Amino acid sequence: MRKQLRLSGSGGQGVITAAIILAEAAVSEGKQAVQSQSYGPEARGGASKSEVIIDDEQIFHPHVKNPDFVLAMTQKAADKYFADLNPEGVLILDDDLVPNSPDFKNIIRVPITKLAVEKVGKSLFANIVALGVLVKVTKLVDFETIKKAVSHRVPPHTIEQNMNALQIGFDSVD
Amino acid sequence: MKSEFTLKLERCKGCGICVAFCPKQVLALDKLGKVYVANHENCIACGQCELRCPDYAIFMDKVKEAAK
Amino acid sequence: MIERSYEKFFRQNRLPHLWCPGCGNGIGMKAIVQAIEKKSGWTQDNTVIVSGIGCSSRASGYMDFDTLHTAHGRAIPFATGIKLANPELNVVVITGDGDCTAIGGNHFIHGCRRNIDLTVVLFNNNIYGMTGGQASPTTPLGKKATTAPYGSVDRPFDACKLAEAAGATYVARSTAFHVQHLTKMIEDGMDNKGFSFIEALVQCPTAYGRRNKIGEPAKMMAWMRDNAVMKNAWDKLPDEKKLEEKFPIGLLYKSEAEDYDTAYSHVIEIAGGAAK
Amino acid sequence: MSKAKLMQGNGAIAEGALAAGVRFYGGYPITPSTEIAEGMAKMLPAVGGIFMQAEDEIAGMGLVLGASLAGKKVLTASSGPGISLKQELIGYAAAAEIPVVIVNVQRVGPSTGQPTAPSQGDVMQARWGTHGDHSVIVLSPWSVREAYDVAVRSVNYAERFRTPVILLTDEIVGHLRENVELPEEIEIYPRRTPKKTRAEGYEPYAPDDDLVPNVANFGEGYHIHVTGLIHDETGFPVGSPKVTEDFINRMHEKISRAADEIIDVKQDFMDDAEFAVVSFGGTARTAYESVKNARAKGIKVGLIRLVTIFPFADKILHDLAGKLKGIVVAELNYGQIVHEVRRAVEGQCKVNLCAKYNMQIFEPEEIESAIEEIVKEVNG
Repeated sequence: MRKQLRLSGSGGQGVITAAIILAEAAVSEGKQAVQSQSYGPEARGGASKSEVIIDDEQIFHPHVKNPDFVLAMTQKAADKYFADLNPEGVLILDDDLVPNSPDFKNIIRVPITKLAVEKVGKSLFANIVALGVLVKVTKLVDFETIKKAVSHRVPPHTIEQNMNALQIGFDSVD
Repeated sequence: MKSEFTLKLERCKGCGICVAFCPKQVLALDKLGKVYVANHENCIACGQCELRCPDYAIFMDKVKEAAK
Repeated sequence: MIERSYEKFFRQNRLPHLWCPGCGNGIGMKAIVQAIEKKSGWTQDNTVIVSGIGCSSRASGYMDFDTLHTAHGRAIPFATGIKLANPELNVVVITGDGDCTAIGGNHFIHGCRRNIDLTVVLFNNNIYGMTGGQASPTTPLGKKATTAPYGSVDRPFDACKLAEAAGATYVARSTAFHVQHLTKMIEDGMDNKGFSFIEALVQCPTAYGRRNKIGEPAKMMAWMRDNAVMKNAWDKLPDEKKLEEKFPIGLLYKSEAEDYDTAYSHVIEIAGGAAK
Repeated sequence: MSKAKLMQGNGAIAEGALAAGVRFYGGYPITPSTEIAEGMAKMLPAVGGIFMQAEDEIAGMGLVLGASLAGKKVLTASSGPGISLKQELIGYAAAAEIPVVIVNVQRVGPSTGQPTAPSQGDVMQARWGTHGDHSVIVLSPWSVREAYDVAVRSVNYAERFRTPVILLTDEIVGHLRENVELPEEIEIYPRRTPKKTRAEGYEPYAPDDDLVPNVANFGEGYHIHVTGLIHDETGFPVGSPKVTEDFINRMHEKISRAADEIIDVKQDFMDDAEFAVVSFGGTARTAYESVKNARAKGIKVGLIRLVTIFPFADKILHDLAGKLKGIVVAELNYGQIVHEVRRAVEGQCKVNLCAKYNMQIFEPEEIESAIEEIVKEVNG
């Protein structure tokens, strides 16, 4: 059942946190997961990429080869990372931040950041909205599991907003 | 005598500090460069020699006249 | 003769020490053990002597305590580790001008900044003695060294000002001539719970005095006698009289601040590790 | 619900060190090792331990060596540029026989290099980084769980052999998060203690039967002297050819004598192997996939994975090479361990290097190609 995901954007959008939470959720359901990341020469700003592999079996090579799902939160990330997508995979794009869709069969456009700003109140929640989208699209973990994983990670006083963000993301796609 | 000297000559390196700071020229260096008490009768038991000896080679104890 | 009580603080089988005839380090080392002797609660079992590398730092080997002869410039980090790992220990650092203000300069200022409860005694002889007389950060302008054969053009540090500016809570200076005063300065530094810095000017007749034609060890000490001005008198001295080679000795600076051990004990408390 | 949790390699190292009894950390932050310092800063005071952020890498080493002498089990961590600075006092720890664990989360060098990119370019530095003929133990984990185990072992070895131990990991493992289930109990090697009193003529550097001295902690009344100068059993410096030679011999022999125990080499698919990949650390994960893929193509290849890098597994590799036609050494550098492998193999079989040093980790196909290449070269 090996599934490979790549979450990409620019530093500060929270794609690494989102990937960690997704991996944590998978682990809590008894699955195997590895999460790795890369960024520019410094730890802040610049391009940001995080990968998650989820499997029933032990995972050795930790990097994603042909991802089944790519989330791109910037145009640059979308252009760079759709190329090695599994042809049957899905490319999820932030509707506003990625104006030009790459030439790929299965694209889902969601106004992730806009939803975070308008419905949750801050762009800060874009990564959690994105996580809601990913859970719905990938069907890799249960929605209840991801809720728990998010609430373990975020500051207690923001749990409500984060749950809201998750739900908005989850409901934004069919 | 107001004082009694103890010299640990194996420690003395003959630097001359005790000789130089003795206000009464009591001490001197011998031919081998070690300290010796040259004019004991002049000693006023001030202890400057012991105080500044960097090699802990010279010790001056005050002697009560009555003890003589 | 009555055996001097401070002699028990020396490793007798290692004396006489290796310092040159007339070297001031021996005077400084005796001042330290005499200060320790006066401190109630300081014993040979609960006091650690830490030194760096250089002539000054050979002192640790002669002193009958747990002693640590570290690497060049690194005495303060080692001492800090010891103090934090076991705050019950009294930790004395013996360092030299090259050790403390050149290669160990960064550790020195950060030790001051953190106000670690150490007593740091700097034997300042203005030169790298052990290696034959290279210039140090305290070599005065114009003085000669093997690496400054035409006279040093590097502006020297005032280690006491450096310590004060960096946050040390006790800063004092004395000289090898002023033995009792030096002992008192060290003793008072040991009383301070925090970073205490005592600069002891010591003569290096071999590598500094001779090259700079200052003459015999006693002459170098006479120079200390003639140029050192007690702090109280120094403060009253008009600027035009603070001339040439004159310098203040005594307690130069003191302040109150929480020492690092105490500060970190609050961290342990907050983190819930106090009972452990 | 599973008992496993997602944990990062660097975090597992901090957890393992803590579990093994480390109660003092001194260090300077540097990518990609910083999470270890951050973990220790949080966890140590909670168990009454001490974390100090040093003014520089050298001070970080000085702090932990001082604390170790005062009786604490200690850890420091860094990466390339910082490890270079620490070398001075790594040598001090070897000479003065002070237990200390130094973690190196390798990144691309030389110099500032590529701070966030993985590399395994510090292998020979780990062995010979400081000056002189020093002793050292170097261990390298391939997974987050193994990072925990190796951290425990490193602390135990440091204490047991009174030597610096370098936990040589890489950005791959250090930053990787995966599911781990930590053991409930671990074995802990306690600080060695003097077997004689002062009155009985205790000498801090007199070796025990295993050639390791039982150096007293400071503050226990032994009045020991510790120095980085070559010293005799009393701990005091001696300028004698014999003492110097004996000391250097003992420093090496205390480890080489226990080498069989320290050396940990994992073998996969080796029973009928004609070829093997030798690898370590994060690269071995990829090599494992490559070997599996090559096996699926009918190549009889196995994986030899070095958990202990130094002391080097000379004998194991020598014996295995006798049964093999070729070895591919896969390492994320310009070629370092390959020289050790060739030395150990002594020409019994072909040894090829599969190197990479462009910031990217290996892809399984790359090591597979190297396997196919050596098969072709040998079998024609």
